[in-house]
Formats: sequence, C-alpha cells, structure tokens
Amino acid sequence: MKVLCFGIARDIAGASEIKITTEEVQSVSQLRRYLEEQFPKFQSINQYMVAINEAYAEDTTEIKSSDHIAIIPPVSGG
Amino acid sequence: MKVLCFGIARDIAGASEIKITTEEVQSVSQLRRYLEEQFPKFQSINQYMVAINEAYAEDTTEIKSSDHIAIIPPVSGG
Amino acid sequence: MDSSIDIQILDQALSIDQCYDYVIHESCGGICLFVGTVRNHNKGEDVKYLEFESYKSMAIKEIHKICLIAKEQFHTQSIAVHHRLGHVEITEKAVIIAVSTVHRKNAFQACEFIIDKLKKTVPIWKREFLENGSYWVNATP
Amino acid sequence: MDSSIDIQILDQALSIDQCYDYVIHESCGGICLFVGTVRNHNKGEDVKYLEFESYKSMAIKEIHKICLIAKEQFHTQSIAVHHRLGHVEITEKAVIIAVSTVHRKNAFQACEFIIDKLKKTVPIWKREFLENGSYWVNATP
Repeated sequence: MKVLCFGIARDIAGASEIKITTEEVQSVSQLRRYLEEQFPKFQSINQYMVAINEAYAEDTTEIKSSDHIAIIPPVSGG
Repeated sequence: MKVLCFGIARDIAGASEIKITTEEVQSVSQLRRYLEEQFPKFQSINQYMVAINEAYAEDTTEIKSSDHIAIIPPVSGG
Repeated sequence: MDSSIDIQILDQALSIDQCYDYVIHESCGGICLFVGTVRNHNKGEDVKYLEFESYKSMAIKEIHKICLIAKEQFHTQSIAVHHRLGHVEITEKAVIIAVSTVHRKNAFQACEFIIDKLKKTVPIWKREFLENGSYWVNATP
Repeated sequence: MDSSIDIQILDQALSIDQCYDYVIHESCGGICLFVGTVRNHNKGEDVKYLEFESYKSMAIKEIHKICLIAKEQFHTQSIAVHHRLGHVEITEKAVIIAVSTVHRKNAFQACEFIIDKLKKTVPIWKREFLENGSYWVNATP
C-alpha cells in the first residue's frame, strides 16, 4: 500500500510517498493510528485528512491496497 | 445663464447647451418650470436632476448666472 | 484627488492590466476587479452596440466621492475606476473597477459598492442601438 | 469536465487576460475577477516569498466540484480558476478566479464563494519563507 504525503506530512514522513506493508491498515482510522505510531509528529500538527482515490474519506472508510491514498494536512492555497 | 444638456435632455432641447435670458430663473425649481414650459417633453421623461457647479442640487438651491448648470437625466453608466 | 484613487473616462478601449497595475501593492493579499461588458440583449431586445456620453468633469468628481466612501468603509489600499465613452461594441468593456485590500472580503465589498453607486449617481448615459432605432437607457418610463 | 469551466494549476506566472478571455461572453454584462497576490507580511512577520505545492489531480477535481456548485447556485456562464505552483514572489499572483454572469450580483457572489471554498478544501499547500526559516501555513497549532 502506497501513501502520498504532501506539505508538512512529507516533511514528517521524510518522503513524498511511504509504503505500508502491514495487514493491520484496512481503514482510514487504522491508517491514522499506524502513521501516528511510526511518525509521532503527526500527533502535533493540526487535524489532517485522508484522501482515497482523490476524494476526502471518512475515518470509517475502508482502504484496499489498490487504492490511491494520500495524507492531506490542512490546506492553504489561494 | 447657460445650461448644459446631456443624454435625452440634449435630444429634447435640440442642443447640448441652451441659453436662458429671463430673470425669472433664480432657483432649481424655477429652472424646472422654465424648461418644462419651453420643452414640454421634459414632463414625459423620468425624473431628472439639476447640477450646479458639478454637484447635484436641491429644488430649493438658488442659481446665479455665473453658475455652471446642467440637466442630468437618469444616469445609465456602468 | 486622493493619491490612492485613479479615475479615468476614456474614448478608447479600457485596459484591465492598467487598472490591475495601478492597484497592486505588496501589502495586499486580494484584488477584486469588476468588468462591465456590453451584452447582446436587454429587456428582450437584441442590442447592436452602445454609445456612452458623460458630463466628464462632474462624473470624475462623483466617482471620486464614491471611492472616498469605499476607502473609508472598506479600508481599501488603492482603487482604479475606468469608464468608456463613445461607441462600444458587444463584449467590449464599458467599465473596469479594481480594488486592492489587505483582506479579500473588503475587496469584494468595495468593488460591488462602487459599481452599484456608480450606476446610480455618476452622470454617464448609455444609448442602446437596437435593430430598429435607439433609446437612452432609464430615460423614459 | 464541464465545458464552461477552465481549471489550471500552473508552474509559471498566471495571466489575467487568459482567464478573462475564457469567461467573456456576449450574453453577459458582468465579469468579476479575484486575484490573490502574495503579501509581504503575515501574522506580524515579514514574508520573503512563498512556495506552493499541490496534489494536482485531486486539486483539479475539488476545484471542479466547487465550480459546479457555484454554477448551479449563481447561474454562472463561465468560470476560470488558475492556481500557481512553486516559488512565488511578493506581489505575484497566487490564484485568479474569473466568473461571468448575466447579472453582476451573481458574479460577485460566485467569485467570493469559489475563493472561500478553495481556501478550505482544495489540496494546495503554501510554505512561507521568512527571514529566519520557513513553515507550512495552517499546518501547526
């Protein structure tokens, strides 16, 4: 499972894409837990969102390994 | 006394400037009465304003023969 | 005239760039522009073209009054108002209003305030030319 | 994508003319443009320049969603939204939004609606470079 990281999430993860191999991540909330364990700094930033296949997902949304997944920290365009 | 005429007022007066020689016109309301007698079509247009020295005047405003006077029919810029 | 306000009433085509360049400022995060263009229809009639005339010296004073109120009320940095005169074709620009502010909400409010007031009080007149004849807009009941 | 909506996320300087030319239409009397520019200060700090990055494919989809709501709600004729990426200097354009409508009030409302929503939901991130270091705007408490 690949996860795109943008903005401060890229700085925290140290890469624009991270690979997750564990079977434990099957929902957005499980992804959040995984990220916050691997990279504790995710707990100190403002609320981030998760996008599945280029749309915002809920915490309960299930994740398949074929999905396009991205960490969306607070946006600041415009 | 010279009076500038714009838009439909110019069409009605038949000129962009009219000269008023009578002593009777000493206020805006007297000017209105004069215009509506000389050019009855002024009664059939929408409410027009009178400007004295490039500012909107009240009906009670006095007019001196040295003033810059203009008929301001309903505006439609923009 | 206030040095942060640029008012022009022009016989030639209006330039958005010129208005934009006037108002752009390093302290400002937002610029709102309104461009009034000539529509091909009005009140169910096909419009061929327009002609604008103005009482130019008074029009500039009246626009200036409006801009001073906008500056006070919406904390504008700079304002440009350019209005076209003479023969204007469909889709050509009749008026451009550009406003810069530190915060964008004020830019929208000031720009809309200025165009609303301009249409009510500034001595500029529009004659619409239709298929059969022409008339002064707003002049008759 | 809706044929009356033009969305671009670009590495080079944005063009007001290009946005204006996209939305101009003979049936429309009003065009509202918003231009977001880079300010030299934010929260009391001097800003040197910015860098924008985006999740481009998703950003285009999110902007498109916003434009479809604006079209429905404010009866827009055409909408252009161009957003800058990469290194952007003070006074350069970060975003341009252009909206044409038959009646001007809708153009103002649609334009403001789009920039307000864009700043809340579109995956684009701004890093501000100050005298001493840089930070991602909105990222930390």
